[in-house]
Amino acid sequence: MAVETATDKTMTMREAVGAYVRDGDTVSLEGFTHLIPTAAGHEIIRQGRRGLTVVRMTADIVVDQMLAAGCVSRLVSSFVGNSSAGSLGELRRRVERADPEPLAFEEYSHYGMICRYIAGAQRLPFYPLRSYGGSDLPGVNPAMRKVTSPYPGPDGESEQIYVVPPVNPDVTIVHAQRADRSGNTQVWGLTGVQAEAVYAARKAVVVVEEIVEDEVVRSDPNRTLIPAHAVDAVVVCPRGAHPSFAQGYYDRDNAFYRAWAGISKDKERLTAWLAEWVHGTRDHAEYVAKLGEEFWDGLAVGEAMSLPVNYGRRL
Amino acid sequence: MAVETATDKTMTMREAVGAYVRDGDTVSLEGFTHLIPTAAGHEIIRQGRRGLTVVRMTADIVVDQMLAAGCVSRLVSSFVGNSSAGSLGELRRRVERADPEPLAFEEYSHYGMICRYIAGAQRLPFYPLRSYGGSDLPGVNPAMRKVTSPYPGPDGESEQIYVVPPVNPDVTIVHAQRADRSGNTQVWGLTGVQAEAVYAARKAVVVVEEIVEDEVVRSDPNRTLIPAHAVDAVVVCPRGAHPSFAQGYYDRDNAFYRAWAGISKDKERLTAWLAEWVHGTRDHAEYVAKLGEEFWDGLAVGEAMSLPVNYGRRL
Amino acid sequence: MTTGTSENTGSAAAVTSSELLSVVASRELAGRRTVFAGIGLPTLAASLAHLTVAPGLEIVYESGVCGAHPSHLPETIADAVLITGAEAVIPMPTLFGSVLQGGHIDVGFLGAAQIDKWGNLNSSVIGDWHHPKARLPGSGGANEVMANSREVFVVMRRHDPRSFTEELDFCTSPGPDRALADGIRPLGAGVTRVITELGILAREGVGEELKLTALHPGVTAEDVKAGTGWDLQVADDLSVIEPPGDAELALLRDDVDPERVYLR
Amino acid sequence: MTTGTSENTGSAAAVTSSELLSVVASRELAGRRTVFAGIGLPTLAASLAHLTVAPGLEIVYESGVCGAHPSHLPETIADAVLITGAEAVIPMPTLFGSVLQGGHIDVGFLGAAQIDKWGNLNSSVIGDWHHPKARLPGSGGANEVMANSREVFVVMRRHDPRSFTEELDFCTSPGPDRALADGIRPLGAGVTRVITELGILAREGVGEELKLTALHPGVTAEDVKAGTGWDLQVADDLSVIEPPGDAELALLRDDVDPERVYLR
Repeated sequence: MAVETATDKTMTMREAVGAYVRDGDTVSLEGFTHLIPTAAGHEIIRQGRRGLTVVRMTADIVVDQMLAAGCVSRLVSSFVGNSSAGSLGELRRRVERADPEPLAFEEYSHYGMICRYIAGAQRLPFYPLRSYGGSDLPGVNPAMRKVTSPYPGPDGESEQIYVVPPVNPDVTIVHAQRADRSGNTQVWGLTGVQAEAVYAARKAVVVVEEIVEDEVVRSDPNRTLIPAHAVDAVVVCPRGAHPSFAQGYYDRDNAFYRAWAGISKDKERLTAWLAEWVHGTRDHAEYVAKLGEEFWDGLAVGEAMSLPVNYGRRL
Repeated sequence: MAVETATDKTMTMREAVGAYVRDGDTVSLEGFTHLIPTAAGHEIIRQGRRGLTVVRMTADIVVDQMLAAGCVSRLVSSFVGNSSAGSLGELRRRVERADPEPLAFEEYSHYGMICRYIAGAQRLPFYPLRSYGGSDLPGVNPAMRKVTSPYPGPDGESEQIYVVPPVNPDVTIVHAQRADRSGNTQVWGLTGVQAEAVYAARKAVVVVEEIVEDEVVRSDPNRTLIPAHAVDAVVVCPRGAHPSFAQGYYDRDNAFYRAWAGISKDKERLTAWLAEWVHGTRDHAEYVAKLGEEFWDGLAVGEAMSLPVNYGRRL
Repeated sequence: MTTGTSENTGSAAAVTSSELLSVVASRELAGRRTVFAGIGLPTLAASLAHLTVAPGLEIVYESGVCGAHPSHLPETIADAVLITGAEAVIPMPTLFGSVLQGGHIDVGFLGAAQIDKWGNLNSSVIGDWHHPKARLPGSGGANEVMANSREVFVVMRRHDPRSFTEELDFCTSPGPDRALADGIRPLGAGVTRVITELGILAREGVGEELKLTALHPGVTAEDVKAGTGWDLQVADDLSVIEPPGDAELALLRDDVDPERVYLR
Repeated sequence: MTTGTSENTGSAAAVTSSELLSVVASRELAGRRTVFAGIGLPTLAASLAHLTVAPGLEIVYESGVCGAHPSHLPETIADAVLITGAEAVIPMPTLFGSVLQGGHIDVGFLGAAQIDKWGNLNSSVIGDWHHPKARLPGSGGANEVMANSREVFVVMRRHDPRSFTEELDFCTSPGPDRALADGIRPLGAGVTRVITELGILAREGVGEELKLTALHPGVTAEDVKAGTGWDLQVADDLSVIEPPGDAELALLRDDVDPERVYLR
């Protein structure tokens, strides 16, 4: 019936960051431990963006790198640590000593961040959640407010609940395993809050391990976490989530996570690292090549294929 | 590492309805056009439950049948029609003429119902939605109320929004393609609001086309829409969604939808239909057998298999 | 395209009501990107627009299907053929929350039992809600489609004063004027086009009544006013609707609905 | 099980702090069905409990993994080995909204930099939030785990007055007493067990302070009071904790963490 007229939204990372990330923008980078859009963060550093507000649940290595490169003036996050592998050196210098400059920090909890994305995606003025009662967080984050329920609580009395406001990033960037050229994006393994972060954004860039033919995506439409209508650009960038992982593609580089505590603690080492690995590479392909095939062999994963399901065909 | 100690929650439909549906209960039956738990509705009729509050977005044939059988005193719904194939005769008699008895009806919209399930699942006192402004629905449904946002709107003024209250059914019954014995339930094709309806409920019964081995479910954990911890009973009931369909298993019986307008319009025909097809069959297996193999051949579907994805294996 | 009317042109001689409404509705979708459509005329109109005036058009179905590529014409919004081969099938909370309420729908298609001059719709009851003469299906997703689409097209098979009424028996899906009066800020314009066998009524947004803007050949403004239960405004630049052309009809009949599931 | 202490029994001679804490925590999970646990000691404790006192126990991970069957001991809550072969991997909104806030978690495990007598926790800052001496990672999901689990277990590696403090520098994750004072109705009991190398502090719910209820062999109540920054209440029926037994240690060392990823 319908003729194929899908729009090709593929572009290079340089083009995507050039087109969709501007100085002063609010930029969401999502991916909960899995599929962290590191390569996109590196390209933002290469292009020298300034004054960004970064929104990210787990502000980890890529955020520390963007902070060190001077891209970020405000951070909205619920966890500012290097996973369980130590501290983020630059972040701590910025927050504890305003060194080399202050960092505005809006602190949330994980679910608070999730609810902000949901509210943003669903165009809601606020989202209620059963967190924060008695916490000191609302005292340092005036965006956490209370609403009285119009229904009586279990005890018949009126009931209060905290709410958080929507977040609507200028652009959300996520990493995924695969997409078609028009942006139908398939993710498996941990899916985090990526779909909500994309729907909340004015523009969305999806970075993928690979572009696949339409038939691959359409063989399993339930696997499409982000439909094409929510996507503005598709960037092919294999291994773009390193040092995090891409389920079924490559494993997590735990050694790098552990190393980051030391690198980031020493500003000179950190600066040298950025010079060598980010400014010193033209793009992520060079970064990948510089790490070398032997390195990547160490993160290779074997096969554990899903069993197919039948979507059925009218006879 | 962990030893296998999964609980076997399988039981017959008779046992499940006997154990989890009591007179006067609030029962949610979900499945949006796809995977409608018809066989469960029929067993509720067979067991002669009375005074139920039925919660279902699209109150369609199975609800009309339960109404006609005298099981239901209150209906909470957002669409009371026989798909696009005509009217629900019994429902209209109950609502328009209190014949043979009145039916309490709480009218919502689809998203209002969805939000009630979400609020119920998430233990929220209310859920906000951008519906109902200026509608006559709040005038006949006092559960639709307004809340003032604690944040200024786009124009700087305070902003109001409608909210709906949570629904927490005593039991939710859904139909699905497959589950393991402990209740990890996999659904593909239209997934509707089933997961939220299950999480909102005090007890949950999952009816499936087939029980599969643990390895099948675990080969694709993202396909598990409802985890075992939310499920109390698993009932194997092939073709239990007829006349609706199960993607990849059998097609929709459109002829029966069209026939229902005529059957239900005539109370005698309707009573005869129930006597023959529900009271006259011991269980759904008999109903299926009575329809006959030739009939089922007409609803058979061909193969359209999903392409597998790699979840990866540590080398 | 032909220039004749549906009454007197060769290939168009057999133009059915469904074909006429589908073709006219399809033209109104020019340049739109996303349409939220039910099965039947809206699907026909959107599919035809996809082949003609809106090649990038995506139909989003209330069931959660995006980018369907059905092997057969679907009989319901949840037809299995819509799912197999689709680009995405999303859960209903995402569909209604993020896609529709999130503001991703350009045009929503709705039907109704009654419409008033502000484009408010009734699909709940005829008569009093508490003791209805006729209980209709109700909102379904109509209330949300109205509240959250940029604009709404209504296709009405009947154009008579009972359907086009001064006062709705019940307002299921209010346009933005009623929403504002209730203190709720609407997203979109509400109903902007009403397409019937007599012509097209249109309005652009808040504060505007539906106005007769176009007539099918052979229909007069007086005919439409007689079929409308309120004192209908008529546009100064009232135009005549081009009848369905050969190319449009060929696509509709041969490509969109060859089995004539809806083109009865 | 042995009856000796960790100091003087053969197999237990080499009992490490991690082993001690894991074994003691595992016993407290008897009869629980669902535990929300991070990687490290909580995973060890839950995995051991699964093999001993709580055979039906399910570990739910903050990353969205339910019913994991990992081929190797996971190094993070999002380790790829947790996903492959799991029973379910659910989106974070479902995990936090429906599973955790929905009330499906019996026991949440939390760590913290500081804890006070009511079981309120600080994981945000040492010093003033606006000018912190040390910026810590923050809540992550801790605030939600505290607010929504039926009860919370805390494993603290250090038992000293800086960590067990009269007054938190900042309250990231408040127990139900603070929630109630803020007008918010809590779901669960808050912290009910604090497990350290000195012993176990316990409270049952609202209005109760943490009280010393059990000691490791060789530790006195005075030792614990000296390590606690508030005037610690001591239970009348203070008991002595059974040291890790041979069976427990064997399971922990051979089955749960044979590669000694966490049993350093």
